[in-house]
Amino acid sequence: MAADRLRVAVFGASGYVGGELLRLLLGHPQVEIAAATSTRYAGRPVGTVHPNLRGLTGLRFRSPEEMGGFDVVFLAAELQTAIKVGADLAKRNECLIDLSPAYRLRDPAVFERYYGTAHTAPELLGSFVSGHPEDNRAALRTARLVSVPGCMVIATLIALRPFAADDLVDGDVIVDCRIGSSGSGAAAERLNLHAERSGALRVFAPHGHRHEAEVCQASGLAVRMTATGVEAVRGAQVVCHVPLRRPLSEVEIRRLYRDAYADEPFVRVIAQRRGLYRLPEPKILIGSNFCDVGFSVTPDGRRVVAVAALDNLMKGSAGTGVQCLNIRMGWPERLGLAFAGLHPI
Amino acid sequence: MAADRLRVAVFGASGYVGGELLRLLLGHPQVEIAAATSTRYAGRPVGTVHPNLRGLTGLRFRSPEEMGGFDVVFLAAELQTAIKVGADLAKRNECLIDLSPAYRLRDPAVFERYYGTAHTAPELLGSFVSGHPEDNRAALRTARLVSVPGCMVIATLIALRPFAADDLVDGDVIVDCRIGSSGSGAAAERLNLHAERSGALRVFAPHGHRHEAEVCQASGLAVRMTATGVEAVRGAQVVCHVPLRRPLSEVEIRRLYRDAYADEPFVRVIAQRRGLYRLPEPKILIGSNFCDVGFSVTPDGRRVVAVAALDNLMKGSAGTGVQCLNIRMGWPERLGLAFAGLHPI
Amino acid sequence: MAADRLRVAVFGASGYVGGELLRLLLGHPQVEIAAATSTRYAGRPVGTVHPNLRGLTGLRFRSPEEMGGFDVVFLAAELQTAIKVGADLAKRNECLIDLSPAYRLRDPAVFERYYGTAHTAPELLGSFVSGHPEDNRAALRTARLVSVPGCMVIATLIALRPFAADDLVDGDVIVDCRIGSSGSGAAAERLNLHAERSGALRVFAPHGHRHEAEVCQASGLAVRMTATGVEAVRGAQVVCHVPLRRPLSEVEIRRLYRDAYADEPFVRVIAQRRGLYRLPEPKILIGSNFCDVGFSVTPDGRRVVAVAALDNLMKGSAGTGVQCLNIRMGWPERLGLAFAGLHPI
Amino acid sequence: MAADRLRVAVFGASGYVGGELLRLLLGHPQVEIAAATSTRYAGRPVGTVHPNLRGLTGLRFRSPEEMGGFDVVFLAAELQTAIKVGADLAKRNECLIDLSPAYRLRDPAVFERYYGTAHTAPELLGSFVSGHPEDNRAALRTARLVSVPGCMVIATLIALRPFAADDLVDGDVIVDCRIGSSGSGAAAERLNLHAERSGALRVFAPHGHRHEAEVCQASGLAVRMTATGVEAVRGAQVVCHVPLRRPLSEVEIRRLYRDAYADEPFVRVIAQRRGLYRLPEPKILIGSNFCDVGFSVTPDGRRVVAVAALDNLMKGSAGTGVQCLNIRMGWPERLGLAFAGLHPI
Amino acid sequence: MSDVGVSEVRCPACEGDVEIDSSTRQFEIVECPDCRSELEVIGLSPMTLALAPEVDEDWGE
Amino acid sequence: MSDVGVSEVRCPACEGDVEIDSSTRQFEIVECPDCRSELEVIGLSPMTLALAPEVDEDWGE
Ligand SMILES: NC(=O)c1ccc[n+]([C@@H]2O[C@H](COP(=O)([O-])OP(=O)(O)OC[C@H]3O[C@@H](n4cnc5c(N)ncnc54)[C@H](OP(=O)(O)O)[C@@H]3O)[C@@H](O)[C@H]2O)c1
Ligand SMILES: NC(=O)c1ccc[n+]([C@@H]2O[C@H](COP(=O)([O-])OP(=O)(O)OC[C@H]3O[C@@H](n4cnc5c(N)ncnc54)[C@H](OP(=O)(O)O)[C@@H]3O)[C@@H](O)[C@H]2O)c1
Ligand SMILES: NC(=O)c1ccc[n+]([C@@H]2O[C@H](COP(=O)([O-])OP(=O)(O)OC[C@H]3O[C@@H](n4cnc5c(N)ncnc54)[C@H](OP(=O)(O)O)[C@@H]3O)[C@@H](O)[C@H]2O)c1
Ligand SMILES: NC(=O)c1ccc[n+]([C@@H]2O[C@H](COP(=O)([O-])OP(=O)(O)OC[C@H]3O[C@@H](n4cnc5c(N)ncnc54)[C@H](OP(=O)(O)O)[C@@H]3O)[C@@H](O)[C@H]2O)c1
Ligand SMILES: [Zn+2]
Ligand SMILES: [Zn+2]
Repeated sequence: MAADRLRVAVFGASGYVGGELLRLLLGHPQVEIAAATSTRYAGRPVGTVHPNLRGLTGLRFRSPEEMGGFDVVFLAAELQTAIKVGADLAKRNECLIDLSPAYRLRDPAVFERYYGTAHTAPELLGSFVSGHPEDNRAALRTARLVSVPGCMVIATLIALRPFAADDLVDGDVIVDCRIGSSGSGAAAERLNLHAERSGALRVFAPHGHRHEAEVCQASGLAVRMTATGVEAVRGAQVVCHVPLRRPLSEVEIRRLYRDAYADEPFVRVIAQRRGLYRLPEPKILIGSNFCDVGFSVTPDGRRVVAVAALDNLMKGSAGTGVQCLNIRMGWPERLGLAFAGLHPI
Repeated sequence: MAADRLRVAVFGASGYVGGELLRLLLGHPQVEIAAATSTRYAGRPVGTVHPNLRGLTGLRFRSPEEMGGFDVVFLAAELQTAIKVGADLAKRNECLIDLSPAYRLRDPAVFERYYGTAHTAPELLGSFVSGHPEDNRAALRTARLVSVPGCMVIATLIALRPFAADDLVDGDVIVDCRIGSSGSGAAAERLNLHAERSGALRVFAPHGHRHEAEVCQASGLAVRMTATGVEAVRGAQVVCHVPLRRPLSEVEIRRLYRDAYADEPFVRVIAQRRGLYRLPEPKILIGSNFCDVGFSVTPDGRRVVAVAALDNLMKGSAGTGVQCLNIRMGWPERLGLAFAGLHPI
Repeated sequence: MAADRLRVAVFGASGYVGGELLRLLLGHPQVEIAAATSTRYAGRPVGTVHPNLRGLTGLRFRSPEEMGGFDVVFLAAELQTAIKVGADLAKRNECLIDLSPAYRLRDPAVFERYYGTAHTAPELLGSFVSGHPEDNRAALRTARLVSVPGCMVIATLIALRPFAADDLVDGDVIVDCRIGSSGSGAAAERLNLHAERSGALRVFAPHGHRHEAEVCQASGLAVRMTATGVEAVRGAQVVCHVPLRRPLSEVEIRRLYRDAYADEPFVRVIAQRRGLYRLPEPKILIGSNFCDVGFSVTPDGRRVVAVAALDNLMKGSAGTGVQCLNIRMGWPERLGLAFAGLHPI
Repeated sequence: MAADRLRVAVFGASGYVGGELLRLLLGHPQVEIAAATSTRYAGRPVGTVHPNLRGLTGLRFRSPEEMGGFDVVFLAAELQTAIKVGADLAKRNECLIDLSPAYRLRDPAVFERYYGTAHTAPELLGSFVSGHPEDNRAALRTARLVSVPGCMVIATLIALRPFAADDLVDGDVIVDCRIGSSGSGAAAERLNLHAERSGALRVFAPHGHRHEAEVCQASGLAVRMTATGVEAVRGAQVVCHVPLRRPLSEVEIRRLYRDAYADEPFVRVIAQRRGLYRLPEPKILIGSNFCDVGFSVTPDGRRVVAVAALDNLMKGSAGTGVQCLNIRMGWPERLGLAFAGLHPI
Repeated sequence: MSDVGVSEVRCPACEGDVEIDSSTRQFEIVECPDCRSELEVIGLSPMTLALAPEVDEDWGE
Repeated sequence: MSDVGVSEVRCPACEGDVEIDSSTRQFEIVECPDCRSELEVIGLSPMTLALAPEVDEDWGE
C-alpha cells in the first residue's frame, strides 16, 4: 500500500456504521485503514462480523485503547461511548469525524431535554463543525472536528432547505420519517428479533424524536417529527408537510430545488409526472451516497409535500462521513462514493 | 346445506376483496354462497384463483349476467363496473352491499373532482347507507343498499371520531396512510410487479387521495391525506396529526377513545407505554376484523398523533361488508368474523 | 365459562408455540385455559407478549411451579426444560401433550448422537405416543402421553408416507427443508436480528439435522435432510427427492396420495398443471392447520419430487397438538382448527 | 468522452439484465455506451426505466434496428428475439456477447428437448465460446462470439467443478436452486404480481429445468435440478448434493476448492464453523460480482453438500458479461466490477 | 455519445431542458427528463413543445 | 498495514494459513480466517495451535 496514503482509524468498526466505513475506506484510493476497533471482536478478522468484506482484506479488529496519532479517526460508537472518548480522540489525532449524536446539538439544555440525561462533556458541544456538506461545505474544508447529523436529519434538511432559506414556511412542518431496522444498530434486542420486526409499521416515536431537535437547530423551522420503523434493513425516507407563506407553483418550487442543488454531487431532484418511481424511494439508493429529493404541491399552491430518501448507512452516516473527509482533504467529493444504486432491488 | 340459509351472491368474486368475501361466507354458519361471478374464470372452481379455498368448496365461478333474486349481493368489482351494474343489482335483489367507491360520495361534483370523471348514475348516490358500523349501526339494521367506505377511510374515521364528535380539532388534520400491495387489486400491471413493488415506499398520492373526500364528507374535518405503498401484501395504517382546540391530557384522550369504542366488537384501543407493539400495527391484524386504534399526545397537550391499523381486505372491506350483513340480519356481529389475528407473523 | 369445559394448561405459554396454543384454545368451544406459564412474564396479561390476544382474554401468565391437577397440559418449553419437567407433569396431570423434541426419539443412543448430549430421563422415551394423527390416530384416542413430532418431520412424513408404506423407495431420499424465523422461537439472539436474518437463505443444517433422526425412525427410510432458513416468519416446506424402485406414472402416484389422504381433514393433495400455486406453498397456509402435499414425477417415472408445506406453528406444532386433543377427547377433529388460510398474503 | 473508448451497444437495454449492463458500463473507465435499445421505450431517457441511473447519463433508448458497426454488442433480449437477431448482430459487429439462452447448448436435439421447440438457427450453435471465465478463460481472450451461461448454471458449475474435474462423483447430483423474482425479467405477468409472488416458495421447476441441460453439457455430470422462486428480488443460490466415489475429509475438500479458485478474482471459498454467514448466501452479494462457494461433508466423508450463491443480474449475467469483455480486451478482470456487496442488507 | 444535431427546448410543464434531436418530426412525442411529462412537438422552427394529452397512468392502490 | 512481527501457522482444522502476531501469548485464542475455528496457542516456539474446545454456538431453527 502506498506510503503516502492517509492513515485512517475507525472507532466502533464492528457496528453497522463502522462496517460501512470499512467498506468505503477499503475502496478509497487515497486512504489506508490503520485501525478498526471492537471490544467484542478484538483480534478477529473484520470479515467475521462483516461477511461482505471476506477475502478483501486481512484487517483485524483491535481493542479501542490508545487511539492516537492517526490522520483521521471516524467515531462510530453509540452515544455514551462517543461522549466518553470524544475529547481524548480529538486531542490525540489530527482530525475527528464523529457519526454519533454526541456532538450534534449546540445547547446542553436541548440535549438534556431530548436525551433525558445531561451531557457529560458540554464544553465540547460548540467545537464541532456540522458534517452537512449541502449546508456548510466551506467550513468543512478546514474543520478538525466534524459531527455528522442524524440520517433522518440529513434527509429532512435537504428536503426543507429551499423553503427554509427563503423564509417561505408558515407554521409547523410535520415530518413523517420511515426507517429500516439497521437504523438501530447491531446491538439491538428482542425489539429487533426478525419474527417481531418483520413487516413492521412500528410508530416508535409518535412525536419528540431526537432528530427533531437537530432539524430545528439547523433549519430554524418548527418541525414536528414522527418516526416509523418499516420493513427494510437499510433506507430512510421523510415525507414533509410544508405550509407555505404564499402560494407557489410547481415550476417555482422546481426552480427552488434546482437552484439549491444544481452543483451538489449527491442530491438529485426527483419529481416526475409519470413512471414507477415518481418521488424519492430509498430502495434504489441502497449502497449509494445519493439523497433523492422531490415534491408535490397542492393545486392551490399552499402546501408542499416534500419527500427525501437515502440509505441511512451511506448518505445518512458513513457515506456523508467519507464525503466530509473528501472535502476536508480537497479531494474530488465523489472519490470512493460513486456506486450508483441498483435496479431492480 | 340448510335450506333456510341466506342466499348470497358475490359479484367480482375473482378479485382480492371478492376472494376474501368467499372465504368469510364459506365459514359463515347462516349463509350459502349462491353465486360467485368472474368474467375471466367463469366455469372454473374458485380454488383456481384463490388457492386457500381448494378443498373447501365445490363452488365455481359463473359469468356475471342475470344476477337477480338473491337475498344479498356483495358487489366487489372495480369502480366503473360497479357504477354500470349497481342500479340493476339494486333493483333485482333484496339487498346490495357495495364494496367499491361507486356510491360512497353523496355529491356528484365532489365525485367528479376526485375521480376526474362524471358519475354516470348520480341519481343513486343518495340512496346508499354508509357501511360504517361504528358510526351508523342503527341505519344499517334496515338498510337495503349499503356502501362500505374505503379501507383507509374506515381507519381514519375510527382514529378521528372521538375528536370530530366533540369538536376538539382546530385546523387541518394531516393523515399519513400506508398500504400494502393488495390494495390495488389483482388486476394491476408493471406497477405491481414484484421486482418493482418489493420494498417500496411509494408515495403514490402526496395529496388529494380519493379517500380524502370520503373522510371529509363523513367527519366534517379538514383532512389532508398522503398515501404511501409499503412492503406488505395486506394491511393499512393511518397516522393522523391532530391539532387540538384546547390542551388535553393523555388520560382525557384515553377516556374519549374508551367511551367511543367500549361496546364496539371490532375496535381495540392500543396505546401502551411498554412492549413491542405500543401503537396499532397492521401485521398482527392480518385476517382479523379488528381495527386497532391508539394515540400519543405531546407534553403540552396540543397535538395528538392518532394511529389506526387494519387489514384492508377485512375490516377495510370484506370483513366490514360481512359485519354489515350481520347487523342487517340481526345476527351477532362477530359471526364468521372471530379470527384473532396471528403472532408472530 | 362453562363448568364442564376441559381444564387445560399451557406450560411455556410466552413462547411462539405457546402463544399459538393460547390463541387456538381461546377459540376452542370445549376448553378453558386454566393456566399459562412463563418465568419471565409471570403476573402479566398474556397480551403483553402476544399482541394479537389483547382484548380477547383477561388471562395472565403464572409461574410454572406446581403444575398439577389439570385435565390436559401442553408442554411448549425448550428441550432441556421439557426433559426436566416432563416426568412430573406426566405424573400430576391427566394428560400431557408435549411439543418439544424431548420425547420423540425412542432410542437414547440416537438421541445422544443427534443432540450431542445424553438424555437425562431415558426411561420416559418409550412411554409417549407419537402425535402424528395421519399415522396413528387409533393410538391417540386413548393416549395419556403424547409427543408431537417436529414441524419438518410432520411435513416430510406426510410427503413420503405413500411411498414408504408400499416400500416403493430405492435408496436415499434427499429432503430439502425451508423454514421461517419463528422456527427458532422467541429466545434467539443476534442470529435472528432482523438486519441479519432478513432475506436469508441460511443453510444452517447442510446435513444431520435433528429432525432427520425422527423421520428415519418413523418412516424406516434412509433420509438425508438439509435445512435452510428462508425469508419468512412462519412456514415450512420440504422438497423430497425420492428414487423409486420401479417406474410409476403420474396417475399412479396421484392415486397413492389420494388413497392415503382421502379421509384426512388436514391434508390436501395439490399437484396442478396450471395456475400460480401448482405445488404446496406455506404462505397461503399461515394460520391454518392444513398440510398441503404434492408431487411431480420425471418423464421416465423413476424419480418423484414430493413437496409438502405447512405453518410450523400450526400443523407443525400447536395445531397438531390441538388436533391430538380433539382426537383424544373424541371431538370432531376440526374443532377450533377451521381457519382456511389467506389469499393473497 | 475519450475518443479511444470502446464503442459498446446493449441490445435489450430496458430489461433487467440490460439495465444492469448499462449501470456497469457507465461506471467502466474504458467503454462508451454507443447504443441502448428498446422497442417500447425508444426515444426516452434510460432513467425512465432504470431509476437508479437518473442524473448519471443523458443516454436515451433507441429502437433496435440497424445495429451494426459497434466494437461490442451485448445481447440481452429474451430467447426468441436473441435467436432471430443473433446471426445479423454477429455479422455486423466486431464482437457479440450474448446473455440469453439462445446459443448456450451445442446440440440442437438437446435444445429442442429442453425448450420444447426446434432451434431456428442451429448452424450458429457451435460458433459461440462459453462465457464462463472459471472454465475457459484462455478461449475468451480471442473469442468473437461469447455465450454467457445461465445464472444457476454458473453457480452450479462453480460449486461442482472441483469434483467434476477429478472424477470424484459417483451417481446423480441433486441440485436445489433458489432464485429471486428478477430472474424472470421485467416482462412478467400475474405470475410476478407482488401480492402473489411475495413470500413465495414456488417450486416452479420440480425437475427438468432448462439449466439442467447446460450443466450436464459443461460438467459431464448427471445433474438433477429443482428450482424454487424465493422471496427476494435479486439473488440465486444452489445447494448441491454430491455423492462421492471415495470418502473425502473436510481438509481434502477444502484443498480442492482452494486449488480450483486460488487465482479467481470473483470466487471466494466460504465454509465456516462459526458465525452467522457460514455458507454462501446471496443477499450479501447483491450488486457484487462474487460467486461465493462453500461446502459441508458428512462425517463418513461420503456426501458433500456444496453451496454456491451469486447475484443473478451480476455474476449470473451482466457481471460475467463484463468480466468476459475485460478478458477479451486484455483489461484487468475486476475493472468496473469492484463493488464489494453490502452488510447488513 | 455524439451531441450533433441536438437542440435544447424548455419543457412547458417544468421549465427543464429537453434535448431534441434534429431528426425529430412534427407530432412526435418526447419525454422531459426532469418531470417525465410526455411532450408533443407542435412546431419545428422554432421548435415548440406542448404537453401531450395525459392518459392518466394508474399509480394508486 | 504493516506486516512486522507476523508469522504464519497452519490451521489444524482446515490447513488454512493463520497469521500470528509476535505479541501473541500462550493460551490466547485466535480465529482462523478460513474456517473460523477458534484456535488456542498451545506453544510459542515453535508456534503451535490447537482447536479450542467448541462451545456449540446455536445456529439452528
Ligand atoms: N445505524 C444508523 O443508521 C446510524 C445512522 C446515523 C448515525 N448512527 C450513529 O452511529 C453510531 C453507531 O451506530 P451503529 O448503528 O453502527 O451501532 P452499532 O451497530 O450498535 O455499533 C456500535 C459500535 O460501538 C462499539 N462499542 C459499543 N460499546 C463500546 C464501548 N463501551 N467501547 C468501545 N466501543 C464500543 C461497538 O463495538 P463492540 O461492541 O464490538 O465493542 C460497535 O462497533 C451511533 O452513535 C449511532 O447513533 C447510526
Ligand atoms: N383491495 C382493497 O384493499 C380494497 C379495499 C376496499 C375496497 N376495494 C374496492 O373493492 C373493489 C374490488 O377491489 P379488488 O381489490 O378486489 O379488485 P380486483 O382484485 O381487481 O377485483 C376486481 C373484480 O372485478 C371483476 N371485474 C372486473 N371487470 C369486470 C367487468 N367488466 N364485469 C364484471 N366483473 C368485472 C373482476 O373479475 P374478472 O376480471 O374475473 O371478471 C374481479 O373479480 C374495487 O372497487 C375496490 O376499489 C378494494
Ligand atoms: N417454533 C417452532 O416452529 C416449533 C415447532 C415445533 C416444535 N417446537 C418446539 O416447541 C418448544 C417451544 O418452542 P418455541 O419456538 O415456542 O420456543 P420459545 O418461543 O423460545 O418459547 C419457549 C418457552 O419456554 C419457556 N421457558 C424457557 N425456559 C424455561 C424454564 N427454565 N422453565 C420454564 N419455562 C421456560 C419460555 O418462557 P419464559 O422464558 O417466559 O419462561 C417460553 O414460554 C420447543 O421445544 C421447540 O423445539 C417449536
Ligand atoms: N433475469 C435474469 O436473472 C437473467 C439471468 C441470466 C440470463 N438472463 C437472460 O437474459 C435475457 C434478458 O433477460 P431479462 O431478465 O433482462 O429480461 P427482460 O427484463 O424481460 O428484458 C428483455 C429485453 O428484451 C427486449 N425485447 C423484448 N422483445 C423484443 C423484441 N421483439 N425485439 C427487440 N427487443 C426485445 C426488451 O425490450 P423492449 O420490451 O423495451 O423492447 C428488454 O429490453 C433473457 O434471454 C434471459 O434469459 C436473464
Ligand atoms: Zn418537464
Ligand atoms: Zn481453519
